[in-house]
Amino acid sequence: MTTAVDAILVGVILTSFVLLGSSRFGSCIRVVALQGVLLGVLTLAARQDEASLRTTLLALASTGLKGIAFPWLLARALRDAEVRREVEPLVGYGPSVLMGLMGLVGALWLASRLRPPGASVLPSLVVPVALFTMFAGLFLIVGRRQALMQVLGYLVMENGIYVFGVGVVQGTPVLVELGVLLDVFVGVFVMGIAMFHISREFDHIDTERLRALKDWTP
Amino acid sequence: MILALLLSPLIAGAFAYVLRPDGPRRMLLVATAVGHALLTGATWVHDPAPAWGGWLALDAMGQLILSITSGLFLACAVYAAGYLGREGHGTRTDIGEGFLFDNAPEATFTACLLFFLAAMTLVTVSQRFGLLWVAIEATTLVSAPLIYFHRHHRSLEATWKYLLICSVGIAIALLGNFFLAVAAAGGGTPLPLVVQDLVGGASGIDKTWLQAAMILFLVGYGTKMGLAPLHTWLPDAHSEAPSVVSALLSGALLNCAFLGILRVQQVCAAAGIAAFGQELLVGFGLLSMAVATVFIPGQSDYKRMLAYSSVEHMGVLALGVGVGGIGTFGALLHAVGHSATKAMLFLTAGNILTAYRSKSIREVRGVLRVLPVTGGLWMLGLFAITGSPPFGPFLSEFTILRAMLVQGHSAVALGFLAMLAVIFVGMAGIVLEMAQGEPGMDTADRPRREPLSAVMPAIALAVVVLVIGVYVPPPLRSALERAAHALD
Amino acid sequence: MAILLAALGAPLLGGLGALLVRGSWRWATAFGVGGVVLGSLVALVPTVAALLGAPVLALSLPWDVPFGAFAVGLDALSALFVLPVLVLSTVAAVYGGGYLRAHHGDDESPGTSWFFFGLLVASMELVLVARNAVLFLVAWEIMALASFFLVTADDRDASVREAGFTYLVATHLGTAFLIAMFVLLGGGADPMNFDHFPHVTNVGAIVLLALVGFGTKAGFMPLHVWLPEAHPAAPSYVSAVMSGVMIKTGIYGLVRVLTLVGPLPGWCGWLLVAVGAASGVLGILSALAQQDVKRILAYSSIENVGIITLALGLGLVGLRAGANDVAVLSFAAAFLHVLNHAVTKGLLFLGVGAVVQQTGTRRLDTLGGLLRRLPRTGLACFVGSAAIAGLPPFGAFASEFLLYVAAYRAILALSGARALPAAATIGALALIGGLAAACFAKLFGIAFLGEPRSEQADRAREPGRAMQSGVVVLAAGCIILGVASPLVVRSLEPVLTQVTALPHDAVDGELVVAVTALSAVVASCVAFAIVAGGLAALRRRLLAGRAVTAGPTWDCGYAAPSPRMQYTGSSFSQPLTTVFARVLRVESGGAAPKGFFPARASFASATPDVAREGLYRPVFGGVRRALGSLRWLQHGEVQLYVLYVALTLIALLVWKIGPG
Amino acid sequence: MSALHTLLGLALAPLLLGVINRTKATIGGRIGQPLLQPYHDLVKLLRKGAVYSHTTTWVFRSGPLVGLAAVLIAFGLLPFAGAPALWSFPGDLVLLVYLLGVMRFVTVVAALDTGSSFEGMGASREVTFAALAEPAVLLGLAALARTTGTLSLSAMFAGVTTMAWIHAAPALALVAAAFVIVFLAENGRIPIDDPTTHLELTMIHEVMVLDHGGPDLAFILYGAALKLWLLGSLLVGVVVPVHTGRPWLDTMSAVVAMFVLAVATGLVESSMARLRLVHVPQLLVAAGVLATLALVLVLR
Repeated sequence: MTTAVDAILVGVILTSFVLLGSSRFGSCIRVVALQGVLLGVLTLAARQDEASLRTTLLALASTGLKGIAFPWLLARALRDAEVRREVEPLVGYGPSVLMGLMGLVGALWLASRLRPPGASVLPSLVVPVALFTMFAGLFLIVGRRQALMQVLGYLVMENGIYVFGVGVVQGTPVLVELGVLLDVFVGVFVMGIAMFHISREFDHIDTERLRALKDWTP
Repeated sequence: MILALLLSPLIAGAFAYVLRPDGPRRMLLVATAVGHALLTGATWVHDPAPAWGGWLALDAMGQLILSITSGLFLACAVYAAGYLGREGHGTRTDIGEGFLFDNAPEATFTACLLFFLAAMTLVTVSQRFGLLWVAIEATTLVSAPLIYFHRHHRSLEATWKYLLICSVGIAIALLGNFFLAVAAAGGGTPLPLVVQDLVGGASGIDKTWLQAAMILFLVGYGTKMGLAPLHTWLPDAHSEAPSVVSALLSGALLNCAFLGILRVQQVCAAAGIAAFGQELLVGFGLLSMAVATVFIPGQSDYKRMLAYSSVEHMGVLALGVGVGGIGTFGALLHAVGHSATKAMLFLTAGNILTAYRSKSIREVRGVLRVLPVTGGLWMLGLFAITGSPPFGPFLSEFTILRAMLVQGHSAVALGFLAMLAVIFVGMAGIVLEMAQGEPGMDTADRPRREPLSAVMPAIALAVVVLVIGVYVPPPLRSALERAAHALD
Repeated sequence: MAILLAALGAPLLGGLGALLVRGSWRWATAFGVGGVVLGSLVALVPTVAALLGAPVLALSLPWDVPFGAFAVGLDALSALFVLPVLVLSTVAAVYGGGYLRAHHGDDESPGTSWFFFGLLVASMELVLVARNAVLFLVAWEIMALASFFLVTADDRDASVREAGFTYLVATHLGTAFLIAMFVLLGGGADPMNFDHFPHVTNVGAIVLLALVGFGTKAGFMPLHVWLPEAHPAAPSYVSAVMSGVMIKTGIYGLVRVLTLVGPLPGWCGWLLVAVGAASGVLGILSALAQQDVKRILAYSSIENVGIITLALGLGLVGLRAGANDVAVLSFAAAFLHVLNHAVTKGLLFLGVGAVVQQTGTRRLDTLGGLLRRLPRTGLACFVGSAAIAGLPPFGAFASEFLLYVAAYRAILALSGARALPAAATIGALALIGGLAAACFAKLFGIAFLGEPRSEQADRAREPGRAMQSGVVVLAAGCIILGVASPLVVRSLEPVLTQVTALPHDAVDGELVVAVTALSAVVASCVAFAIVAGGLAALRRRLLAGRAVTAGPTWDCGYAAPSPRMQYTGSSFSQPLTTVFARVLRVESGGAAPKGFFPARASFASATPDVAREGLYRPVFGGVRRALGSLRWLQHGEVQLYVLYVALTLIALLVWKIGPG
Repeated sequence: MSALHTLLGLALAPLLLGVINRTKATIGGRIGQPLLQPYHDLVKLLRKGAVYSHTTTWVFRSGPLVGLAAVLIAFGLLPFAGAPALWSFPGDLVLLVYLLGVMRFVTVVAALDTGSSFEGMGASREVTFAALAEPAVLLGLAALARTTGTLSLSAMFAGVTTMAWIHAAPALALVAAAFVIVFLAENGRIPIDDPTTHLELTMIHEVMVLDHGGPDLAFILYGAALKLWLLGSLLVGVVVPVHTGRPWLDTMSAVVAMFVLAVATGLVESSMARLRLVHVPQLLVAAGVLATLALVLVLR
């Protein structure tokens, strides 16, 4: 049981590293889709009771959203935006991966500080992976120029949280979880729209040029 | 009754979206606002019954924020009805750079306004943390189109920043929810993540995880509330959104995020680690005031100035709760005073903007002569927002200061006063420069008269500010005390 | 007490009425003036009674604000400061009726001005009777805001806006200090009524905060910067009230707080003496160096506040040293000077205001020969100038005389270092006296005597009857306060007992000394008048039947002397300003005449405020630069904004959770 | 006795001027004017009519009257030869100083009333030096008050005895020195001012009264003489503490001392040159410093 979970978690880590290192939008989107699918599987694997309707429902929803809907949406946005396919990074790929490693170490260290409280047993890897994935997502947002990559980063971050959610939290009723998924969905949707507008407004989705509003002129 | 509060704006919003003719839609907007306000008023008469098995309930804290939101929304709805009428349809030239742009469809705008109200109401009534989170995220999503009402690149940029930064924050807050769940499971049997249950079974909550959760919530909701250094989206969004939206963001939305933080702090207090959250709040408070101190003096855009002043006052709220004791009471009172004042200022700023067609302070002179009422309110707002007697914010800031010195935070008090002083100098310089003197524009293109719908809401808010400055009604006071009591 | 509330309400309602009927000129004025006058008339009797020691009128109503209560009381100390408010506000209101009329004809209604004037008067009275910290602060700030709007009444003028801003900033920062002071003073009291205040330990901090907070309003050096800006900018009837009574609320607050806190540390008296001496000497020196008539008066107000502070400080020293005579005489001098300065400075501002209005200029060096053109106003201003210079037989001399006597008694009573404040008092007071005489000889002599130096000075005429009446009444007041000074001092007994907290008969005994001395002074002055009259009669008899002819002024052989050859104000004060050049920093420049047949030469000199230029400008500039250097934080890069969030999160987690 | 002293002063004051002028003449090797010349001048002036400038107002005309009246009242407060003054009360020293202040004020405004630049110049110098001289007087009197332990001039000067000198010689000496400077400055004598020159630019007191004539000028001259006597007797009161029980002896010694002072003044005037105006303030400040020093000495 836990071995399966751990395996999936390792998969999540790997996908995150791939994202940090990859240089083309297309591949990024595909990797994110893969990560989504992994999470769907995780939802089932991490359950501590036998497969209830709840978990299966959740698994389906998450796979559907994270694995299919978002990638499709983003791919469309990418197509509409007709941008060059390279991810002009603010921080190079090598350094990015390096940062990723540091992030992983930090996540492990921080997780070691957070002893899980008495009763709830949780797979050893869950907390560090969740934190790491979150940091990776944040790093993608900070370290990449295009709005698209930032949406992807946001998704990865969301995934990390989701990992924590399914891995640790059992008590939360399905309604909230679905609400969560829905919100993420709408969030990404709205961001997609915004991205669309940006591309139409500036014929690029390079947020570095979104700098008209500031209180400082060097 | 709670469901009515929730559903009325929701349904009205849906109608507004499909309603074609402008007139009825604006009527619908105002009518809904009135109805909502009346319902909110009714909650003061007798407490509403909890709904959904205690997921939705109205405690003192929620009632306070709900009343602020609802009252503000009423004023803004009236203003918006007139504003939309004056905006009209069709392509217009940008006041800043002179390019052409359209407005978002008015139906969408109105609908989003009403959804916004619904979401904020949900924030105030939801007792369940997950639901609270959903509600706050919802406010972000429905307010984004409001900011992007004027469809040009600056407002788009503002919207993008707002979306991205707030979503990141919200995501962090979600993790906070999960951490809270873990902490709640500390006692063996997992507690449901409902405020009352957590407060009830606080003894069993795991401290470390609760602290971690507090940090995550603080950073997450703090982003939304505009605490420095998480405030960065705020000046852009407030300066680019239509003034009426800025008023709602500053006056209502920030309080909702604040409520989120208060809920967690409530649990922390029950679990006996109130000091932990308070320490962080004091830090964020001082930092926020410092940021305002940096950016208000010498500011060149008066709407940005107001935005930074919001950052400052969010800092004051954080400080008030942070020092605890009577300070919590002061902070809640300050929330009321600040919301009314700031909304009034933004609506006034909107009038100035429409008259002078410029957000640059340098190009606005002699408002008192061009728009007597607006100018008067503008100066009154200055004195109110900077905490001069006899206006509301004075009492609250006085209370907070007193709490600081009584609790022995002399250094904090010193910094508090010093930064307030610098901010006053900065703001007074700007506001007087704008209000007084000889207007640059020639009398020909001065507006003939100030439309009622543009000044009445601001006047009403000004009256509120003045009244709570000289008289805190006993019911309000008791509500404040109950809410403050929940936090220590 | 109801009568006092009525007194507070009348100016307010009058002002509101004026605001409502702002359309009609006559009605607005009627409401505005009527309200103030009515209020003063109502309050006059109870105030005088309270001053003479009638039982304290007190009232305390619940007030639904945190720590608040509507607690007011009229004791002797309050009454002492309320009385001049009543008198001066009435006179100023009547004067203002004429002033506003003449100032901007019918085009602009005076409704707003009257509203704020009523507000100012009411708030001043409320400040003086408030017995609750919150109420006091509210009244204090309303007073500041009302006066601010009165100062900036003519905001089309950039200099007026500048002055208003300076005033606003100064008063607001001062209030911040007061808020902190009251919070410390209030301890845990709720409501924060003055009589609930607990015994405080950190008296030193409280006194310093009060000194700064109230000193900003009163105009202590170097907190005075707003006075020389705001007083010239304000309409004259407002300047009169602000300078005559409003700045005294600062003195009142200081005294009130000193009576509220427990036993004072020894350095308080010394500090007050130092502050007073500095304000007095620097104030009158700066006044001497000015060329704007109203700035001269403003600086002279700083000087007089300095004299009052000097007296208070010496009183504290006396109390501390157990020299009751010194204490009683000093405080008597201080309180007497409060009354005297209110009347005298009010008179001067109203008189000079008439001149400014008639000539349309405030530059002293463009005036001249006005005594022939405004005989009544001129006579009144002569009285005012002689009085403010502290010359007998006018009121101000009585108070300075008392202070001298107190200081000399301290010299006799105390020895060693403890007598140094007294020595300082004598030295400072003597210097101030001489400089004040010089300053006001200049003001009166250059403005009213000689030949007019400009067209508009030549065209000036007496102002309307309302304005004249105000000036004349106050001039009479100066003389009465001088001649009746023994009575006035006698009537200060209750307030002195209250402030010094000495036994009743002790105060009485010490006052007898003052009264006898002052009576002797008055007697001498009467003799003086008689002798002068006799000499006048003698000269009339001598000149009877002899040739009394008129000719040109002796011009030492110059052909065709012109008015521009007269000595100007700046040249008159030049020797003194050069003697004190080190502290005054006079800036002068121009083109000296060159060659055998010099082309037109020029010379100009100005004396900017030392504290403003040397202290505040640099400090404010530095703060602004420091803050400006942090603006890069808001650089507009959304990724980095997200980075802020991430870093904050990580930092907090590592800091708080890391240690485990 | 007091009344007689006052009359003596009123009568002999102009003679002091005569003595000074005569001394200067003698030193200068001239016969000089008769001793009683000042009296002749006064009488002559009192007989004359008056010329008033068009510019002037009542201020100009009341100047001489008020000035003379002020100094007369001050005379009433002046103790002479250890005997009390006509009337006295604690603190009368302040009144005395301020009466002289009144005299100065009215003279100055009268000068300004003429609108002549010369008189304006004189007025400005007069107020400058007076402002600097006043602290010296009042602080010196404070030192005297401390040594004698009283607050009224009469008691003070009765208290300055040989015993007092024995106890507080240095302080009294300093006070005396300060008073000498003040005496010279206030009476417009060399080295501060030159009463005999007629180059207006250099004069202080004389130039202020250029426009006065007839009885007014007489009043002014007489007032100046009285002021000379007044300040002189203050100085003498400190320096010559002859208090034998016998009034006549005291009076005689004091009067003699006054004329010795006059002669001394004459000697100073004929042996020294006028200081440059810019140095006068330094001299007066020095006087103030001396007085302060005296006060500090007696205070410890």
